[in-house]
Amino acid sequence: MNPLLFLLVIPILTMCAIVLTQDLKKVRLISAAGMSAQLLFAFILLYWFYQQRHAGNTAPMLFVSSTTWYESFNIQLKFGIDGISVAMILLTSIVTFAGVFVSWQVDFLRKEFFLSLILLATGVFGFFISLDLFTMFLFYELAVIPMYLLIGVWGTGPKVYSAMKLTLMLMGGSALLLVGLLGIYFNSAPEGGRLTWDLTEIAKVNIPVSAQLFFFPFTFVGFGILGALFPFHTWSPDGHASAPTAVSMLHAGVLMKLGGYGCFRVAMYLLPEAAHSLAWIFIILTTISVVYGAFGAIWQKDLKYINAYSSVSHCGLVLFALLMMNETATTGAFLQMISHGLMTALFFALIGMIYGRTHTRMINEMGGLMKVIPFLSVLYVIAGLASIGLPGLSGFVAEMTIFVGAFQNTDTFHRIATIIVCSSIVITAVYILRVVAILLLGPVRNEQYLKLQDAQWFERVGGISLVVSIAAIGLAPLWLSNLLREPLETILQPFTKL
Amino acid sequence: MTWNSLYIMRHEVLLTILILYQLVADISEKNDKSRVVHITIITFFIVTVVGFFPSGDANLFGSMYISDDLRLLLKNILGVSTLIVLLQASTWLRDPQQGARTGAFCLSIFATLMGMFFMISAGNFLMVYLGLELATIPLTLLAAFDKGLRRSAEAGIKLLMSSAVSSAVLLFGLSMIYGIYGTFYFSELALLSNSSSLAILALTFFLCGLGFKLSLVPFHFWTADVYEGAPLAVTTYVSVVSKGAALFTLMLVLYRVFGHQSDIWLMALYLLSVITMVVGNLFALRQKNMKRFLAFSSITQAGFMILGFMNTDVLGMTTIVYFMLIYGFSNLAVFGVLSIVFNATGKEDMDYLSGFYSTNPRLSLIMLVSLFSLAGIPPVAGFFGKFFLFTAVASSGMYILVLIAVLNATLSLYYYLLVVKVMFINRNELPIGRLSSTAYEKIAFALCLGGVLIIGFASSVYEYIESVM
Amino acid sequence: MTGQKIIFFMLAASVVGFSILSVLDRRILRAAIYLLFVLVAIAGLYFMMNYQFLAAVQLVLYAGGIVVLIIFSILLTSQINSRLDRPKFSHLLSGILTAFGGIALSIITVLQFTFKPVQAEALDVNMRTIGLHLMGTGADGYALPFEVISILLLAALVGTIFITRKSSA
Amino acid sequence: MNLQSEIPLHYMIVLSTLLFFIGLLGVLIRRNLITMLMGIELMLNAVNINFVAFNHYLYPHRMEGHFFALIVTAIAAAEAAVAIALIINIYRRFATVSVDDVDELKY
Amino acid sequence: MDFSFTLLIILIPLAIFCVLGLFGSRVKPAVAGIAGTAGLFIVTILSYYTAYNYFSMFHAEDGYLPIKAFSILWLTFTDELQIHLGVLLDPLSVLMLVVITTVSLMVHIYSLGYMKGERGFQRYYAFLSLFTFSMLGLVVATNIFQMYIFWELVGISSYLLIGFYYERPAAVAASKKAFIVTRFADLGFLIGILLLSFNTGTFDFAILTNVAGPVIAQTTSTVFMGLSVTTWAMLLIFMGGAGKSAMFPLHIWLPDAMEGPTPVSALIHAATMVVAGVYLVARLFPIYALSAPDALEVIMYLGSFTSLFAAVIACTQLDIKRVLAYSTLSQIGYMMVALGVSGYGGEAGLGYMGSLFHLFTHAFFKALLFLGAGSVIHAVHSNVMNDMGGLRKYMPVTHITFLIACLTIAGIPPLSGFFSKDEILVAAFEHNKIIFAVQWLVAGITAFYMFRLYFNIFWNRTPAFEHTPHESPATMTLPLIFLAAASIFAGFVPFHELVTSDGKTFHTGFHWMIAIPSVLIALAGIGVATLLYYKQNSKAENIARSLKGFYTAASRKFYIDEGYLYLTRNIAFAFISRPVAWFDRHVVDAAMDLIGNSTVQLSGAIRKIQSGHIQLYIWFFTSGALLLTLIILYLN
Repeated sequence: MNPLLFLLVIPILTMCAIVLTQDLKKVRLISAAGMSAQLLFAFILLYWFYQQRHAGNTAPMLFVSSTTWYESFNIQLKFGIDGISVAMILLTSIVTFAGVFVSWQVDFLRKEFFLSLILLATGVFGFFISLDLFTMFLFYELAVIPMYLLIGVWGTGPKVYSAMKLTLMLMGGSALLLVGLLGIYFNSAPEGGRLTWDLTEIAKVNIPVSAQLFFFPFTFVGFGILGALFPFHTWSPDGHASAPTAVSMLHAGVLMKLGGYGCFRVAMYLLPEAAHSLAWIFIILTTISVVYGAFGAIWQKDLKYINAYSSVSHCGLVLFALLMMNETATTGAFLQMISHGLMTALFFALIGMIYGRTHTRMINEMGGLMKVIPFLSVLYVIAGLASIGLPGLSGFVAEMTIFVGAFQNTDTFHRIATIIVCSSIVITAVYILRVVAILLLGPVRNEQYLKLQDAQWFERVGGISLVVSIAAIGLAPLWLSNLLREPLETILQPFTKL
Repeated sequence: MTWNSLYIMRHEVLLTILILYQLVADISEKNDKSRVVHITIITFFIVTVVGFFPSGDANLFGSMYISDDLRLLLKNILGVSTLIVLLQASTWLRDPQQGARTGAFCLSIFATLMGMFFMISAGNFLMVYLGLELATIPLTLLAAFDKGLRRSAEAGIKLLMSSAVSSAVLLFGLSMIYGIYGTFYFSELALLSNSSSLAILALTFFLCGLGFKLSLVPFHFWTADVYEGAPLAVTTYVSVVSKGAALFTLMLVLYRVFGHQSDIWLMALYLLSVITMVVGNLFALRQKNMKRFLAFSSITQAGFMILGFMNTDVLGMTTIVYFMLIYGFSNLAVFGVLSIVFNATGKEDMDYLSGFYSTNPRLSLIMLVSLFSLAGIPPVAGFFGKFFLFTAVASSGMYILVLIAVLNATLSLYYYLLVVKVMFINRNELPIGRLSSTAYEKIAFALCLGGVLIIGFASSVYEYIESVM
Repeated sequence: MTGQKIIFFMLAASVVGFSILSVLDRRILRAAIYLLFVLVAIAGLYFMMNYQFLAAVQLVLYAGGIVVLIIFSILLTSQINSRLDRPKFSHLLSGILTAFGGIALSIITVLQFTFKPVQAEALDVNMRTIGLHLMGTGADGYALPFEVISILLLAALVGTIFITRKSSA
Repeated sequence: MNLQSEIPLHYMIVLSTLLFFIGLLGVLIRRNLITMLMGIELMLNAVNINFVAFNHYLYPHRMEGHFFALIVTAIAAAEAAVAIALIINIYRRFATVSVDDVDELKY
Repeated sequence: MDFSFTLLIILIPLAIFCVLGLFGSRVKPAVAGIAGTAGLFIVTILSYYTAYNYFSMFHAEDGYLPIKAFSILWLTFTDELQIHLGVLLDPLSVLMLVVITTVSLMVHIYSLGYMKGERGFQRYYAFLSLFTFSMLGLVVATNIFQMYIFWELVGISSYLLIGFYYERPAAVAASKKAFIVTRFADLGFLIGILLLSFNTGTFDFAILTNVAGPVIAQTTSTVFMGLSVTTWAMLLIFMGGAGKSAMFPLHIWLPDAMEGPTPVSALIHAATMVVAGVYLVARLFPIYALSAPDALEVIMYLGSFTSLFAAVIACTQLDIKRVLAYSTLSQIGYMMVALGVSGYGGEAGLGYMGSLFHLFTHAFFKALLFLGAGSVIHAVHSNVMNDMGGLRKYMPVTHITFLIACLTIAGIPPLSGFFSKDEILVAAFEHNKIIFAVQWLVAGITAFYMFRLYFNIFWNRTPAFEHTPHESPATMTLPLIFLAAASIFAGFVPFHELVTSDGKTFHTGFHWMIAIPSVLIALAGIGVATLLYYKQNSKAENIARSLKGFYTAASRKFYIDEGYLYLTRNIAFAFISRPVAWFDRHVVDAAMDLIGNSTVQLSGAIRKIQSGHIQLYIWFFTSGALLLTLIILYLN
């Protein structure tokens, strides 16, 4: 059987185990075990992947297996991975792993919590490995929907409102997406032959441009909403603010990446001409969201809002890079996805831990935490530096790749957009340092914080696993960037033609 | 008339026997009805099973009665749904101070079911009309079955009056059809074609008549009131079985008889589906009474169902039946939970469900799954049903309609999630106590959940439906 | 102006007139009586088209059955010659609009259409052919509907009894 | 004697149409359940006229319209019976048969 | 010979940083300090060894060639644009190695005493090592992108060190300011790099600065707003340099940076990091000189203005560290001017040589000044002149060394400062008389404010100390002595044979015509200072009062900070960020909510249709049917 299926089997088995187990103590152990296994397997997969490549297997997709599911619609259970998917899978497994540990202390309906958390992860894994649009869409929605319960039940603040808003906006997105997908499906055989949902097959045919122009906006915006595309990003601040820690982590860290990944894999890959001729609209939008998100973050008081807006900014950068449509920028986009995934997961984890101690997220109510909880504070600073783009941490690599890539487009429009986007590094520095200064440095604002105790072991595990991966990417980015770059040559073929 | 033809008509014949049994039982068993209920359910179970035996195509009574695999399938879908309804109603039926009702209830149920069977395997508009009336008139009585309650009586009269008018309109249409074509036999009509304005008028009136049963907007007004007023079992029955029968009949007539006039009804159904989805959603948005809520939700679903007609080919029919099947299971599951709650507390308001999960995790999970199925959320079957419907629409290039439909699906998700919210998120210091369910109800749930969870993944189901088209 | 024409117009006039009366008259019992006249007139029309059997059924079932039923129920539910309150104007207006709209629509469409009679010689309608058809199971046989109606009547009967029976509960 | 020459089919159809919508008018404007029922009966009769007329004028070689009318009559009877039952039921619960008062289920 | 061992010079500090950063809190402070110092000692030895070997490898006549001691691929952007991390050895980088390691070592030793007992001693040493690592990595960069990488690292470590006392709000604010200002400059740097690399297709210095190479040879065709793209690129890159080197108008962060521990100021904000800008320009000098002369002009004027501007401010400051900070600005101004006036190759490259020569000497004497000031502060626990005076009795060593430093910076022969400044003035004189005049004047002002400082600390009135100040421990005085020696003798290094614009040595004579006036004005400055500040008197106040407005303006640093503050707080925050936040909540988000709410409202509105009247239902049914029929008929 296809090794990729383990990525689905392991979580499912874990869920079964959770359902079957009786005492709540075991639940988190089981999920931790399961997710560790998943993480381990992700690395094994990476190893196998390299093995195959070195063995000279130059097929665009590896581990491809396809079984027909719905004969009459030609729907297949087709799985396969290339470098990009592998990287994404790694990211997902790391974040999930950390997420489980961070939510160690959830005790209200613990079973259900971990179940839905892992269900969400399953959806994401499925999305990343599936090569069939239908299956992809299925997993996509599967990943989105547990969010409602996770936020609604375990959230804080105006959770019901946020959960509903998030779910509806994302589902609205997938509504647009569905139209786009159907359009692609019914144009997948322009000169006769069998219609197909198969990504790789559709990529071979060239869909009539008129159809592309009609369906590209649907598809791109559909995914873009999940990628926090301006002006459809407003679910993100509220959603994140209300979500429980692990959920924010998974959502910002992984789920929002589905958006970018889909924009690239489906919208741009299958509809290149339209992408090329409509890109300018979305470049404007993404440029706006990069700067806009950063400026929005400056004014916020709530840690989670700050982070949500910075996510808007960073994810905007991802989409922007994708729209640059060259190898370097695209590599940068995926680097940024991964980097932002880890970074923002770390941020949310820390925010959760801090909130768990101080019971507030308002930065101006806190201060001088560095003295009280040095471990968490240091991690926070590291996360901040990563998002500022300090060399040696992942953010720098990603941003630089994007900027260099974006600079390859010589016309004035792209140049101006690029320079505007570059300026975000300063704004980012402003709001990050502002937070660090107010939150961590300075004198301790509130005496009763003096007896807060620092991170516990599970928090350390969660935090360190993320920091290590951030640093690993930042220090030795070459392997990752090559991993991401290697499939792009073929994928970007149509764009180089244009 | 040979034994074989009796075998071919086994659904109806066996139902007749059951009906007669009810008469006898009603007289013999005076006070304790539970035995009757047991026997009825078991025998009906057998009838349903027997219904699945294969039997080839056949035209009886001078092709006034048609039977083929497709019609068999449709009948069986209805049969199973009815069985589930009975299983769920068993508690309510056996409850002693309602003693007298059992016989009449079952008899009317079977009569209506028989009417629906005739609608489905009709080879002649006369039979369609007869079946329709047979499926409607006892239903009005059923709606008024809670004799103690004003609202039940009101539901009955409302249903009767409006359905009488609707059938009159339908008849008017039929009479015109007769005037134009000179026959009621499908076999002959299928060959004839006429695009005069009178033909359009006739066809539209006929559509409206069936649209009433299907509760399409603007023919839907009775729905909410009847759902609310009627006893829960009856509501379940109306929302699934009789809706299904109407849908199937409409499908058979349109595809098999007026197939070559598709451009007429295509337009009509396009408009109807759009307005139905939108209005149904808007009304459902604020309902607090679960029965009314489900009424409007079922209206919306009806709007989705007739999306399938946008494809005038096998794809269309298949998706329609497939969706109806899934909708049936999901809706039945929801009603099952409600009936348990209702039997225990007599409450139908959404708010009474708040904190339901804390006391009845199983039931609320069943509810959750089936609501998601209604909303079309993966991995449950509803997702597949909706997706394929949209595919059918898209296949004829009506992407705008797809967009409208999908946005409506999203909107509908909103109020389904409201219920989920009430059950899972709302805190409640004194929620409904722990509820137990009888063996019958367990079986019913098993059937429903099996349907909801499996149908989607087992593509063979879809392919079987496709094969019998 | 032959006799048939005269008779037809008389019948038609009475059908329309009495029906309007029965719809508009606010004394309910009279309305019922007008209804009876309408039904009888319609039976007359059947006679004209020499469907004697149908006419007979019409007289017996409708005039004899239903109208009586209705009158009974009227007597049950309200005093004789109690005047009904006049309909709300808005209802009246909307109703009349709809009715006339419908009339206009249907009549126009009908008149646009040219009916083509078949060129086959008519079979003469006598009790024998009726009986044969009614019991026939082949083409043009109505045995099945006949049976189904019986079921319908049975169901209606039982249900009606159940509903109207003074409930013990 | 042949009716066709004397009275064209359209007369019949127009008559029935008028009757049908008059009946509908009755259903729509009368405030009394029983009179509504009467309206419905009128509508059904109108339809019957159609069937019979078509049968007699256009398709005299078969008797479909005739039998359809027959069956409609029978069903009308059943319907009427049930309606009366329900009306009486209403009368018991609401102590009235006026439509305006039977509107507890709404919104 | 094989220079790959030079890799250790970079790796050892990194290792120390990692060890101290991770496990520092576990060990005793002293251990951490010793470890750091020891490690750096090795590094220093190594760099001296490197320098010796490198310079002895070639014959001065036929010039020095760059050696790529080490290089690995770090990241690939495009096929030609790749980042390598490596070690490039040429006179410039070797020189910087020596300077940095020396000063850094001194600071390490000095801090053992100065920071004794401070909370977070280990953290301090970890950060010091981090800084040393990044600074060394910066100077040995083989390509401009590696330079950028370490450039950022230097910035962050400076941020960390300035904010070392993170519980002191002032320190926090200062560190934030420093980082953001330099970050803003780096934006220019980055865009400049992007432009340059895109046009030239490489990051590598070897190719970029190859005089015969394509980069310089290619006449940049594309012109944007009157300047060639290369010029733009170089200007933008210089923006980065200006940020780090605190050139006007990006200088505002440097005085505030004095909030950090004094040794840090000595290391980062006097000797090493702030000259990174100079180093950058020197590194890319061929391009500036040959394909972007306009940019060089800009650099010259900017440098000159900064030096004057800073010198004037320096005269008015009371905080001794701030005085030194402004003097640093002014001195860096000198270096920039020197680069600006220089040409490429041979005699023309005199300015270049002078600039680096001054960088070299300045490193020593400015470090010395800071460390001396540190020792003073250590003694009196205050930065303000008014709390000082007459300290010569209490702390002789500090006094002597400080005096030497003052003389050096004032440019009194035969101290090193004299020589380096002389070269610069000569070069300026040959290139542009006005600039020369300005720099000559600045020399005088420099002498004046330095001795103002000197007298105010060590002479003048003796205030009442709460406890009598005493000489600092040996760990602090030894570095002082060493640096004093260095600043005395550094002038005799035959610089023109070592570090020149084209790597070839050239012969420079001694210019009496420049030297004498410069010495004279220096003496004049000293004289004035003596008059005013030797003994306590009111002359200074009188003079200050006589030019009131100017004086206050100068003492308030010409209100530059206020301007920036206004710009950021009131423009960037209030006029952009806040509206954005508002817009997002009340327009974009509100729009989304509006959709939802209006739907719910609508549903509420139409619910009434379901009025409960059968006849209404029937009416809807029939009229609906008729309407539908009409529509269909119409559509057909």
